[in-house]
Amino acid sequence: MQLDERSSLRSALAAASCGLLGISPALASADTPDNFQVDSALLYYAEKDRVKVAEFSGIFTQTLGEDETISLSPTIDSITGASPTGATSTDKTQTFGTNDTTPANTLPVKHFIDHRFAASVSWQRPIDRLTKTVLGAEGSAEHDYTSLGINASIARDFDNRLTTLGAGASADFDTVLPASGIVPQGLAPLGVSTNTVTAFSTPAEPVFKQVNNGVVAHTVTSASGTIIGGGSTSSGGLDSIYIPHQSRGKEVIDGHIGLTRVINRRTLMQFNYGLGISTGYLTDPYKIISMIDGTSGETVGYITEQRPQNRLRQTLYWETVVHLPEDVIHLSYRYFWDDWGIRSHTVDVHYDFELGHGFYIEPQARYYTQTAADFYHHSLIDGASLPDYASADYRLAQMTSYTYGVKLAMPLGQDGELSARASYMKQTGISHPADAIGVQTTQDLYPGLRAMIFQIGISFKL
Amino acid sequence: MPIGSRYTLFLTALLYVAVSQTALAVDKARDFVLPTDSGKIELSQLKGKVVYLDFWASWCPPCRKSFPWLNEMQQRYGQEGFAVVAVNMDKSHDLASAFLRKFPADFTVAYDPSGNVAEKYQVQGMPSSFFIDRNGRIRESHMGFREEDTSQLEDTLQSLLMQ
Amino acid sequence: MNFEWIGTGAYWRGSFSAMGGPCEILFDGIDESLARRVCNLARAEATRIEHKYSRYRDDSELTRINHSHGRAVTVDAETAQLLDYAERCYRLSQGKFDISSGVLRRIWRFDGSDKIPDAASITTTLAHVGWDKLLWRNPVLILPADMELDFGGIGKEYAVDRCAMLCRRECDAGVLINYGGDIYISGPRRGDQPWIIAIDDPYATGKHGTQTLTLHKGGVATSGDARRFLLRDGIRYSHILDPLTGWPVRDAPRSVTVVAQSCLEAGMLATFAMLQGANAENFLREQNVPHKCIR
Amino acid sequence: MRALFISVMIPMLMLSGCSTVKPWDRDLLAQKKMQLVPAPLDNALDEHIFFSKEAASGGQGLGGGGCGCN
Repeated sequence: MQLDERSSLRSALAAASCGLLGISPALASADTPDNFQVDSALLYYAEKDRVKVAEFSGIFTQTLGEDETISLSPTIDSITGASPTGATSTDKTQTFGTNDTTPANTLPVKHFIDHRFAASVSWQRPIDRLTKTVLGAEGSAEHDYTSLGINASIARDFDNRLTTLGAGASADFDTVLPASGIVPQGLAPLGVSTNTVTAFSTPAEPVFKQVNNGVVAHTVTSASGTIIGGGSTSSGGLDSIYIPHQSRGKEVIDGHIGLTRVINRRTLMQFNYGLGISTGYLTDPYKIISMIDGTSGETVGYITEQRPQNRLRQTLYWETVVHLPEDVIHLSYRYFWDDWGIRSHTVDVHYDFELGHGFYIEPQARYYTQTAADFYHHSLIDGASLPDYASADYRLAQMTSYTYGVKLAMPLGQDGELSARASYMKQTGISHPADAIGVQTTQDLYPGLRAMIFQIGISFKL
Repeated sequence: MPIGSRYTLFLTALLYVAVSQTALAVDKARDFVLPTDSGKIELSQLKGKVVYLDFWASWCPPCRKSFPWLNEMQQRYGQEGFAVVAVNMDKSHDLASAFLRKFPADFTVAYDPSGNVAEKYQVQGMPSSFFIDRNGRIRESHMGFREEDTSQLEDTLQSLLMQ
Repeated sequence: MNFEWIGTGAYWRGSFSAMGGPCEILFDGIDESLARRVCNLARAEATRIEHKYSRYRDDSELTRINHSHGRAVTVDAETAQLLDYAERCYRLSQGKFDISSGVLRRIWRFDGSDKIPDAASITTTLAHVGWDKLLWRNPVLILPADMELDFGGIGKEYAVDRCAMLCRRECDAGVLINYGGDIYISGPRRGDQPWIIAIDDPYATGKHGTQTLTLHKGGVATSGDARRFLLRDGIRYSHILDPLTGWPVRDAPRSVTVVAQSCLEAGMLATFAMLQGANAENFLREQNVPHKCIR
Repeated sequence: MRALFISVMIPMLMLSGCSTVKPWDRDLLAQKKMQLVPAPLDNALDEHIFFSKEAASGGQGLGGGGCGCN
């Protein structure tokens, strides 16, 4: 035994003897610490005079083993404000039911409050050194919409990890429960009369209440038009009949294949092809369409919208990441087309100015444009034959959207990050379409949208 | 080590069966000279020792995980003629030294920023490790580093030390 | 088992034979029934360990390992801990303490005669000695066919410490455990008085040695045994064998007694000292443990 | 027109002759901000806004490899 390490030998021997007898001296545990990654953010989205959304979202990831992680992502939204009903503004006041009127030259909107709770779980696991799989499930619930879904994907590296081929699929089963309790008949007129559904009450107040003192809110007809219940609002009216909340189902199946390729030491590229099929109730129960007089362009009535029962969507997506001498640029292009006649281009660029020591500024810009759906109409001519499908929802109109923003980030501890982001989004469409008639030419038939988005985020490892 | 005794054949066969990674044809390890933090190192100087040649970089997470194990092996088998040579591939030296401050290495660290030695050994992935026996022949190579591989690696190490 | 009150020493004493020799447990400061019950428990534990790791019993765990003919053997947690400990001592002693060196006793007979084995038989036997020749990966052990393990250097001390833990758990009296010279004192006698231990004097075997040791708590172990040696051409070969050379350690002291935290640690330090041969005294001074070398 | 579009794009990439990047030359690619989706949470929040304000959706499949590590 080397003479110089004698005293350490005794302590080593003492430790060994204690070890054997189970009286182990405190030993620092050498195994790798379980690491638990937290990403969370608060976002505030505010449209001018329209919808405001406050959202909290987080991704909590626990490492289970070599390349194996499980992550849980909860999201809570609260949405308030006014959303366009689909009716166009006109030069007269418009009434949509008791104490629900819109002044002249103003866009008819519907005020509402909604809360959404969503959560998704995702489990990533390697099959072998080169292949990893991700299995996931998600669910979300609002007072008038619930959704449950599962997804799975697999990715395999080739050519010494220079190339990755991936494929994935997801299936979602959604249920639409209109606040009015009634799923409106598509393209059906909605006037103020006893035998049809009168105007929609605000979601917070269901059309029909089962109450013992016989209070009945509105006269209600079933989809086939027969009167189901009704009566006076005061003492001792008919017994109220409670109609179970009507709902409709919707299935969304999505699949994608992708190729990721290292182009050179500084450049990485990805190509994805995506295919999606939605079937079932795709209509928005709250949207209506203005019926106008063929000559004067005056609004004479409204009907509910009706969209096709299925939709086939396809996307081609290309993204590249390039590491410049200091900075990093992310550039992506997406081409979207579907069998509703919508063609869309999206270009998105993030430029990451490295300031050193983990600080960076990231200006972001996004250009989006889409053509209108075949069945989009800003309004319909009263008396003309109704098309099979029609909707006045701005989201289906021809539209262009610009988004500019900047993200600032600073390091937090070992691998954490504090970040703040602000961006401005502007949507513009055709305010004065060629087919506007009479009075409509004086109205803005596509008011568009302006929104500010503020986000603060924090991420760290435990 | 008595050659040919029933025991050696039995043990070596067992180890080769248990260890499943790609074993290079048993060929001579190419010699090289590389700078270290204290002078130079030449592979042929280590003749007679069992060498664990490891190519790593500071930016590669599995490499980071291998350091505690490499330290332990160097400590446990050092006196029996075992040497870890960890070849760092970082482009800049101070990236490597920043790493080594956080994850100290009790073994020899050599620097090959241009990648010539990695080229000679046809390194296919990071980290890559080569077991070189006492007479300088590559007996096994291994790509990647996973916790569950360590017992196999130690078995290979013990069997090479016995030869 | 014999259980009696020792008036002169004023303590209860249980005596039995185990671990291949005389064993005794002394209790001070508790009543007879508790002392007797704890003594029985300790005796059962000592017997269990002896049966499990005895070379002479066909059904022992050690025999199962020694007759595994090179097949991989999975051992239980206790055996695994003992093997880990043996490996640790092998490394700390640079191979001098090796539990696979037991086979050397086939060719060495320490009966005071002058029969020294010839070099050839030493070399062939050495071929079957060496911890590095077996493969120990907890809990699997592969012992080559013609090799044997022997817990001689650890077994008895381990039993003493295990029984001491058992006594501490069962009662908080001062207990002294003495298995054939390997001793552990779990606590002082009544009134915080130390235990007094006589050290066997190899020159006057059997008579009470003049040397005594007083101790409140700790382990005491003695290595070296006056009765087992060889004498040839004036050279006295002690029964401690160096597994690297296959020969007895030259100029080793007749006996070494060490005091340490546990009996295991004391025993191992005493064995390491003996393996140092002429250098035993320096080694023990370096470790700064209370010790006694008799040459 | 669609089929043509796809068939042109994929081979064009292959011809662009990307040099094989040695495993030890992937230091830049290993950085977090070089991932295709460096900030998954920001991405999810944006996708949610655009999904509810536009007709088109989807496109981003899944993260890609590119790290030389094993």
